[in-house]
Amino acid sequence: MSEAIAYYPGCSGLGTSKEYDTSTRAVCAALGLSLVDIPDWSCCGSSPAHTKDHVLSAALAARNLQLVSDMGLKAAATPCPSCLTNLRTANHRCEAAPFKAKVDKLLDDPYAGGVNAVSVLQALTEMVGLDTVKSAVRTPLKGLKVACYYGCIMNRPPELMAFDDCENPMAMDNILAAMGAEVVPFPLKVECCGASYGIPRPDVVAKLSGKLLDAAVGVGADMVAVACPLCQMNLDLRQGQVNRAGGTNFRMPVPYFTQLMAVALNIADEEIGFSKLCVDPRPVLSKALAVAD
Amino acid sequence: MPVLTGKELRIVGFLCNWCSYGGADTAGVGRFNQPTDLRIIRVPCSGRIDPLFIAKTLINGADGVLVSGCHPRDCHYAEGNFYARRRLEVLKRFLPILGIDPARFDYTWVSASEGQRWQKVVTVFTEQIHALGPATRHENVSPELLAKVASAIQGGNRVAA
Amino acid sequence: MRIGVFVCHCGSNIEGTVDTATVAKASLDFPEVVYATDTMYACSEPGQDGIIQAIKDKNLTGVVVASCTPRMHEPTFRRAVERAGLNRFMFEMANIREHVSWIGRDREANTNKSVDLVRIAVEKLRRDAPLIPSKFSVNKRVMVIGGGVAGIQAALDCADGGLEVVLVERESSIGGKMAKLDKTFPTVDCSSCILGPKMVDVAQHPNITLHAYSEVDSIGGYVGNFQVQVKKRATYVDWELCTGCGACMEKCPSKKNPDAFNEKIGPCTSINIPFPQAIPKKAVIDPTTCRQFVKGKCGVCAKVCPTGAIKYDMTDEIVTEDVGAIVAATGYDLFDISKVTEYGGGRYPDVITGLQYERLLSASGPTGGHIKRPSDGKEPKNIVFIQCVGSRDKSLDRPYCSGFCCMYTAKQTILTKDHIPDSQSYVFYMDIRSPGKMYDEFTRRAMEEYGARYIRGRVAMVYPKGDKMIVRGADTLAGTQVEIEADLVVLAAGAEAAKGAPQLAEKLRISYDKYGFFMESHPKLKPVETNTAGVYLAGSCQGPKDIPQSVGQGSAAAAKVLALFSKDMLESDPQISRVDIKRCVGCGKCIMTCPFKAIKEVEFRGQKKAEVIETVCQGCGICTSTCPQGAIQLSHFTDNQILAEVNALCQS
Amino acid sequence: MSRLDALKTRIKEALPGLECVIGWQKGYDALHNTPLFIRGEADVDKLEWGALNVHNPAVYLPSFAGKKVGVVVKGCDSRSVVELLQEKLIDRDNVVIFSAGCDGVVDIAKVRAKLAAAGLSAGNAEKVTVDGKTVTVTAAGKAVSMPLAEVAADKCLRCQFPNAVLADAFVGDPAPQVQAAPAADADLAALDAMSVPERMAFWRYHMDRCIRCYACRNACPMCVCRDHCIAQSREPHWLSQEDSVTEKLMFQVVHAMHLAGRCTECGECQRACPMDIPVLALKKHLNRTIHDLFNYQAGVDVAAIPPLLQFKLEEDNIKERSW
Repeated sequence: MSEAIAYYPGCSGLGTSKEYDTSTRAVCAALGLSLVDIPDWSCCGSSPAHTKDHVLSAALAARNLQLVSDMGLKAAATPCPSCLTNLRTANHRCEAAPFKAKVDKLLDDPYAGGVNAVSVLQALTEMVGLDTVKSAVRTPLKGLKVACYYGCIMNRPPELMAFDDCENPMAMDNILAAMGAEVVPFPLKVECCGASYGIPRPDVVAKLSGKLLDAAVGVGADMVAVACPLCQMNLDLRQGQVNRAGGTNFRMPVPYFTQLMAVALNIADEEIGFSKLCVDPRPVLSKALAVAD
Repeated sequence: MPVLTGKELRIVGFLCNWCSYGGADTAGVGRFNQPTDLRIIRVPCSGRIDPLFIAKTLINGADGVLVSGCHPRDCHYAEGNFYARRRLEVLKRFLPILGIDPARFDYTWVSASEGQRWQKVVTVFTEQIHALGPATRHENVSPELLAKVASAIQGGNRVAA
Repeated sequence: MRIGVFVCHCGSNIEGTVDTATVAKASLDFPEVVYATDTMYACSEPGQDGIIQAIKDKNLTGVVVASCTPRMHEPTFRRAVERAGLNRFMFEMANIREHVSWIGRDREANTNKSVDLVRIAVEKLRRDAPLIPSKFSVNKRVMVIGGGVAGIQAALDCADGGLEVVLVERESSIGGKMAKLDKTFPTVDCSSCILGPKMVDVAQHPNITLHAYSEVDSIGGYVGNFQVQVKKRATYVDWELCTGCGACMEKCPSKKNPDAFNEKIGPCTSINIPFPQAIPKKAVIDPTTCRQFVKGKCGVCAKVCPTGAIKYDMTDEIVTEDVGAIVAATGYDLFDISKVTEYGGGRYPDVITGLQYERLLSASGPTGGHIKRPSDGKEPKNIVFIQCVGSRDKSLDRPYCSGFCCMYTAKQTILTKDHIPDSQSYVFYMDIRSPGKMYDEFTRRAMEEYGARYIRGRVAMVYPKGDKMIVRGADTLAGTQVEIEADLVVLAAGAEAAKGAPQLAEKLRISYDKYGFFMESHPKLKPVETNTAGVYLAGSCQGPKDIPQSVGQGSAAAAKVLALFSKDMLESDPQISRVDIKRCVGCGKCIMTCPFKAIKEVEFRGQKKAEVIETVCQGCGICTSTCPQGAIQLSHFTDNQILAEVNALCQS
Repeated sequence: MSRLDALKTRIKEALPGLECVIGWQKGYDALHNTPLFIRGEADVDKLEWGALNVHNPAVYLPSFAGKKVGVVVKGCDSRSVVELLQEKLIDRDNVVIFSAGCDGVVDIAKVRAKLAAAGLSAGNAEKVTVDGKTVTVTAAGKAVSMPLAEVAADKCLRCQFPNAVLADAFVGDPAPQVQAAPAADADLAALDAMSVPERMAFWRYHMDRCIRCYACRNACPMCVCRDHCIAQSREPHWLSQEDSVTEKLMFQVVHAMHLAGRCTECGECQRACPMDIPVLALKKHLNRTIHDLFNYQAGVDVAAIPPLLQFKLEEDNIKERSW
């Protein structure tokens, strides 16, 4: 299998979520999904652009989509749900000709349209498929209880994202189950973690992320698998703040789902990048896998 | 009474009694405003509509013809609209070869409950006909165009090779 | 022909935007029009008298009335011209209300359009011919499809009126949804206590034949003479022999099947009688779970049956019933709550539907009338009711109100308090819809006497936490978010059209709306009639209804059937096709396309010709538009009439 | 044995059981063959076979309904027979079909043009010989040779069925399949290339010339209404007798629509037209539409149901407008 898709790591993929990026690349390579880097890609605009100006935001996203078009590809995958939202929103808004005209005015190279943006999760589900994933497993994640946390924007708004159920998504659950993990039903899988309120209102994040961690403990999860750099940061990096604010004592590892996949696929440690996480999953992981043996 | 010059065009509707005529009634009961051009001829079933009625209407100078019946599978007579769909589609594709813009004819399905859909259909179709403007009859082809086409027809009066 | 034209003001309905006097005056220019006038209300008694008088005074031979839609008053005016001595088909209408005055404000354009519509009507009338209906006999048997409370009422009323009734029920017992209810609002009387006797009456009535566990396979014929093929599904139990003793159910080793009668919150055996009061009280084997069918061996029920009624080799059977009228009373089904993923229905056992809760309340239900939640059998203390799940929700394509949920939820909060005095009910609602005698008072009682806490707002999410269900929603009156820790969540699942309703509608040749509910003939004036003669509606198949409405419709449909059957002969609609035998070349294209097999081939002087079977022809006119030489013409809608209408509009 | 002799032999064998056998004979001049009705053995020797047999003899079959007759057909004519059988206008038991491979027939108008180019009048044609691929016409003592391909009827240039699709007695070797020539559909291509208003002018021009003789209808084997054609009836009254472009065009539309899904493109309507009006183009256009929509071709399968007399619940190729 050698399907190719353009790869848009997003800015965080080069920084705070480097391990998401490296594990994604390694996992896709192992599963025969060819990720092609987009030359000279730029920031999607992130939250600041679309809170300020929809045209500007769409232009920043559309520039990248046009670069994909120039590569002769029809789709791009991104690990980051926020980038995905911007790319898909730009596509949607550009369906209206007057809007697109304004966007094109800001671009040197007008967007020709027709480039689809998907999440890495969707690409793995639809382009690789569960059967391939299952047959590629080397070290099954047997005995590991994982709560899959999708974040609030991965599947929303459903008309725009057009993938999986927006209230009870199952794509990540299915993939990690295929990897041999025991996926626990996690009722808050699309609840908000507090998102970018970490800076202006850390109390809000402490409360919301605390609720998620509490629920994960409640359903007996060993760890919470995530698919979003910002969710990961709130649940992992701010776990100390959560504990201080709520008087709790969580020690919940929060790896990216691609990192857990990489473990099951026997990918090298430096590409998995567990060392970059605050709560190290490795002790829990080795314990769970050892018990299972 | 002639068409109100400059205001209306001649649009003829053929509606089945059970669904679309009822849908037009429902639109009336709901006071859904519509353009006034359309004149409705009521027939029992869209299957009663011989496509030649439409051809005759258009050749005789109507600016537009709209046919509406029950949605497929909902025909009061079970099958009439299925036959109609085939015949009307054939006619729609035949019109341009006669020199009649196929956009002057449309067919659709509106149920007796779909007053709002009827309003939309009438409004959109009427706008479409107004965009096309008054139809030319074969009798009234401009002498210039007639001369041009006639001169292109060569060799025993057959179609120009 | 001497034509009179009457242009109706309809009070100000038409006159408000149409200059009727001008329309009348313009009509005088049309060929053969000798009299034209405007009139205040053409359909009123003085209006009709005026038409009759004019026919006599002016020797009119044809009449055009320009007023409302012919779907409304064509029969009225046809009777009027008939009273004046004309054939009723020497009459045409111009619809200048629904198609003119009500859809535009431009008086000039409306007046002009009205004149055009009168012109069309005049041109059609000039080619009308007197038509004489022929008479045909009526088979005075009626079929009622669906044995819920509406169908039961219709069947009993028809049977009491002396008609033979064939009642067809899809399930193995009649009773429908009402049989599943514990109590009924607003009286809180026991559902099976009031329905049970009616069910027994059905079983014992000498005029009623009941086909339970049966479905309508196909329907042929027409009013007065329908032929209905009923498929009696295989029960694998000979009902002639079965006494309903229940010995088989006691011994059946396959006991863990989801019980459909208990809305799948309790188990049942593979051979089963759904509930103690079932009519008929006969057992049915479910071959998808029965070990004899699944594994090929077991045979316990055959061994224990004292009458030897078990027949594993039974097959479906088709019986034909000839009837003169059909009442459709096929009821409703519930919206699938698992489609609302944020509430977790179908995923979390303690999120259930109102009807499931009804089974928990019922003494004949799976918990014996003790409220025990499905997950762990504990008695719930905090119960949250969520309204409008699959109702009034455009995003789920269910924009309509299901009507009865507000009331049954109020009833359930009252019953909950009765069962568990230290319980607390919460109701998340959008509006409380309680129009009906003693209905609003009943909801007040739920709140004021039984302490149900009503919270106006939608629920965003339901999720489990420990052994509780967290219900998070908005209280829009307080303007806050609320979270309630519930032990049980009850969703008021909306009503939707019964499964298979559109397919049945197609067999009945009646219309249905986009949600699958059957269309009545007129939303106000003909609520139980359909546009197909001899087919009537009762109950929720037409749209969600509560019990009194359904019963009322059952009786109403029965009255319509009795009125239809009060005559020994019916008049056939003479608007049918007729063959001009000289023009017919016998190609048979009309025979091929007729949906009713109403045209047959006959020999005429050694040549093949088509002939219309008068009573079978429904008047669609497909044959007329199929025949190339125009040899078969639909009376009252002939080629010449439609061509005249076209010419009236197109001659410049 | 030549195809003609073989045909004669078979017809002679069958003749005693037949009311008549329809074929072709030499006509009023060397260039024209005309229909032949063989009623006795003496008539058999009048039969002709070859490029001058332009008429479609199937047109006469319905008038013999109820009697057992034979008919000699070319491949194209046989499709009309199939169509008549399919519509139950003739009885399979009452018709015996004789046929042989056909190498194409001439279009007299094209021959006339060739002769005119050589300074000769078709009226003076004395002798016509067809030798393989060449037609030689002698007029006023002068022989003019022309390739058959250049004077063949348009339908022969795109012939799909040089051999009968249905025959009881097929004699001789089958004729080879024809490679469709690009010129075969020039009439449609030319109309396609016009704008819609130009097409209106086109028909206006031609209908102005129409003399309303109904030769097109009378030559059409599928015009089975005959005396009851709605063009002349009052009940129903589709057309007035007014000599207007509109009424004449409407008649052509009636003819074409009545043939939708039935026309085998035998071309008799156009061949019969004394004014050389290209009326076949309308039917060809409809046939193309019918083929695109329903993947159907008339006159090849007796058991087929014509597309406009049936339907599918979901049509494959009809994309309705959404409003």
